[in-house]
Amino acid sequence: MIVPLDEGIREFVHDGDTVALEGFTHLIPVAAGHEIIRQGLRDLTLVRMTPDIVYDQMIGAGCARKLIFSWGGNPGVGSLHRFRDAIQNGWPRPLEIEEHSHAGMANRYVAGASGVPFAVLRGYTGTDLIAQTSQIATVTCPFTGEEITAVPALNPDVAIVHAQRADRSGNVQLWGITGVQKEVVLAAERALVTVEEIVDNLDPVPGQVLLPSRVVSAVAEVPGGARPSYAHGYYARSNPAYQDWDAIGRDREEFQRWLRTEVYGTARTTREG
Amino acid sequence: MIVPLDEGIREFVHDGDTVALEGFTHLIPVAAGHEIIRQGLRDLTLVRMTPDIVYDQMIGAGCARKLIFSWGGNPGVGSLHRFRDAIQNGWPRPLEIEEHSHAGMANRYVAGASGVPFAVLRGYTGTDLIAQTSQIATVTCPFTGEEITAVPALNPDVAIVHAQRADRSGNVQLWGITGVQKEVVLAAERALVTVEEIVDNLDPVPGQVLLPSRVVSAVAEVPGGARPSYAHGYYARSNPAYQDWDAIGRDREEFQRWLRTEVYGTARTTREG
Amino acid sequence: MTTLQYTADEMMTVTAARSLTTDMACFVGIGLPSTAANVAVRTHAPGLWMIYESGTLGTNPDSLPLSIGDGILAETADTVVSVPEVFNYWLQPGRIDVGFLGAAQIDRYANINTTVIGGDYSDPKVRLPGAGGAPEIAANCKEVIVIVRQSARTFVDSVDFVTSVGHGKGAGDRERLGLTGRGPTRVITDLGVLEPDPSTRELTLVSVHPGVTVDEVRAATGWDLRVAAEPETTDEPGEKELSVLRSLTSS
Amino acid sequence: MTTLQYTADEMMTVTAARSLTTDMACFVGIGLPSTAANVAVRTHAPGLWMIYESGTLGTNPDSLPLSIGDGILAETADTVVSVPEVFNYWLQPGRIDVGFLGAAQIDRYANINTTVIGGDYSDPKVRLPGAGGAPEIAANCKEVIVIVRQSARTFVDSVDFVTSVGHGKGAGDRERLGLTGRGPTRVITDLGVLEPDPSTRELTLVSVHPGVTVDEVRAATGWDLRVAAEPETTDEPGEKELSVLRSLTSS
Repeated sequence: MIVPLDEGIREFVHDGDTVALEGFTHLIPVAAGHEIIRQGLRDLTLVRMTPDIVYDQMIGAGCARKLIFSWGGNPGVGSLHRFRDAIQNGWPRPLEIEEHSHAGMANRYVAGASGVPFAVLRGYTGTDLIAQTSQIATVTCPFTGEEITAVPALNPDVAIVHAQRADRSGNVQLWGITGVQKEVVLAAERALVTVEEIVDNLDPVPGQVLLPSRVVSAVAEVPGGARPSYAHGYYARSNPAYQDWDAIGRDREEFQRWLRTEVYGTARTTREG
Repeated sequence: MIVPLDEGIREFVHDGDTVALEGFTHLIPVAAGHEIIRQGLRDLTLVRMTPDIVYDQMIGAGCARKLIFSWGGNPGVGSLHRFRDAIQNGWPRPLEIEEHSHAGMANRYVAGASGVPFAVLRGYTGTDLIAQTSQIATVTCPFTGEEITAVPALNPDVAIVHAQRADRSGNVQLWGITGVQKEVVLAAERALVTVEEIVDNLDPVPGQVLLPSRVVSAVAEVPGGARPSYAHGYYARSNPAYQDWDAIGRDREEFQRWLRTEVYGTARTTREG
Repeated sequence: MTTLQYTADEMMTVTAARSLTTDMACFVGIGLPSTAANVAVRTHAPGLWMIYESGTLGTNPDSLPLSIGDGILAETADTVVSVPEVFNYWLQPGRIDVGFLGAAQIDRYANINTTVIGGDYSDPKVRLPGAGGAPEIAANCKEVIVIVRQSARTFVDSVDFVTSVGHGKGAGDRERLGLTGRGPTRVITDLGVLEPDPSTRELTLVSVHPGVTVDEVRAATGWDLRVAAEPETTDEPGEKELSVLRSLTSS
Repeated sequence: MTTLQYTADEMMTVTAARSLTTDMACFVGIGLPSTAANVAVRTHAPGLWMIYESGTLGTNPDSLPLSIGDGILAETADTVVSVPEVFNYWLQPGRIDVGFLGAAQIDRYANINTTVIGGDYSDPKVRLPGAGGAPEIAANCKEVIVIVRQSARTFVDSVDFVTSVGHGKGAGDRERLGLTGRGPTRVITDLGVLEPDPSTRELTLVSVHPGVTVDEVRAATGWDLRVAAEPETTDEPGEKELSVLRSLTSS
């Protein structure tokens, strides 16, 4: 249940898997993403509402075949250059994309977590998103006759999230902005959670989401595992790291240098920060 | 925003309304139900997942024309005799019923709170409930072709819930078992909340549900307003009161005597207990 | 071996408790199912993960709750979630190993009625509380165990109203209806244990409780009851099981 | 009256802030919208109820957040809900009075593009971040206010990709599409204020900022811009507005 991060990734993430590393600005599982790069995983379908710099890094490192997302950018800074290079130039390999809105993605996870094949929402109508994917459709309400948008359930092979704490049985506790983490864990076949710390008792915290150990495949203790994003109550977001990424991500050479020194050249335990 | 209970009922509940007094065993708005009886409201469509003794009392007092529900009983005791007398003998007036499962009712509130016309679920299939109401149907998943159950949104005219606390702006805080209270308040056109106490600041409590004042029409301070059910952190459930109800509810005369002394004969402020 | 004194209800509850194992997640109905699950947790299944439909996940009450929403359930739970969440995120996707249900009527194919008895729906002889969470528990748990006292009035050839689907009209019906769980796998009564026949899904007596005869069970069944070639005799309640059960029910 | 020095961006932000009133609920996008909403709260609209799409309801940060999910938003919120909840329970049913959006391209009918510019979708000249919450904010808020710097490159006759629907192809389109909100009611730029014509829904210049000419606005618009018969001149930023704005942006 409690495993080192490298073992967790090795056991639960495989080439070709659909993998969702979620985190809505907060608690982004960055260390887990770097371990995926380090292990050289390939042909992943990466899923995330808000792919930011860790997805840029995984795409640039060649892990991804496809990206399912609703907002891909470097928050507060600008574009993701590895993402753009993959889409526009196929470097280092072509990247297929499937694009949604936040409401659409959130409802896809909800349907996935709920064990139903689709969800309905008031969304997408009139937009050009509809023409770009078969994963947006309509259904007619059997009571009112109204036509309404439908999106299919999203059930990743693996969900990876970061949380503040877990206990020794693998119950996981997170708080602050908790995004879609509960939904993605419940929607996925397997779930790997990195945490700031493992404790004896999870004292209740206002606003907490608790993920019972039954729905968690493994927990890895990775202090700082969300850096440069933040962990509410533990450390703040490093805005300079997001700003610095712009120059690194913009240039293939610079990026590869970064990969060598910051990912491939580091052991799991010294990689934070 | 903050009103006496009788004013709140007078302003927000009208003859013929669809009214949902929710509370899943915990925090049942009993005092509000008694005030509805006292004001002689008529032709209500009462909605609740678990109508228990306060609905038995409202039905017996002749407030209801129709009941929409999923489990009608005296928890841990047995049947609701006023409910049965109304269905089987039309006393004091005929009671139309529309019957669901808990999952169906919960999803009807969710759809109502979400502003969509229906919700889908894996439910009802093969049961005889389907034949008894037009409010259960099927839709076909546009992605998988699977046929799945649909239930229509439920949007009461008024939701009434009881909570532990509110602040002076009308923000409401409840915790413990919070049931479908958030959903019914968000699904309803108007929402009236009775609370144990009004405080200056709502200090966060683990597991809390907060209902922002924007979605609350009015708050009434009614200490003990959930008795004989319970308010987590304030008082326990009176199991004897539920047991005693069996004998009172079983007999029309006894029930009318109870109505006279315990409801009509009491002012709002002395009615608890 | 001492001979312990016990009632038929105690035999039933202990037998039901034994159906649960420590690694299971169990959706617990109030009454007999709740008592049995709480006995299991205190004897051979300390890890049993109990869910009540009020939204208490992984609860471990120190006394028997009287309703599915007692405060003690919330206080001792791993987490408390909303009622929509317990049904949509936890029950519906088939995360729960076993659903524990009671019944007012049960039929040959373990279909359950808790709605109306006699007359017709709009003018019944007896109006019961209705469905509650049972239809979806019966549909979506990996398996269902029913606990119910046995009599010819309760065990009827065909229920007056199908509140919760067991095996429908027999083999293949659950699949045809698209029900994801396996449905009732055991019906535990105060007389014995019935299980669906593997090929026809008709309830079959597989075990009788000590001191009960097969004929007594037949007499308490409203149809021509199938009986296994060699029905077992249920093991008597053990000392620990009885003392745990009694400490729970006397409290 | 002293003459205050201010930039065009400050004029734009202050004008946007003035569109909000103290009793509104506002769904706030990051960047210019967030700055404007936070100015409004600190000046004339102390009761403004701000929602960010990360799930922070009724938040009141003491400094400007840099992303829609900063910790300060959670710490100062009335409550923090999940992302599915903020979209399904709060935005979708039309509870939010005004949605505050930015744009990479905007067209004659206030349709917004934040997806791709140039080329086609699969081989674009510029790949932008995409939709985020904008399509449903544009669809479901009671009204939408757009804040965007004006240039002929940004204000195009027809957007390359409709990420978020404004008024479609003109009057009646939102109703035809079943969009519940009124759509964009104001577009506030660094040059002036545009509003949809009540009958055609085409964006019309109704106000120019002090020192800006109508011809300058026309030159910064990629279509033949309609201009109101007598466009107003926007009120200059007041001293308090400017000092609040500057204390926010310098922090």
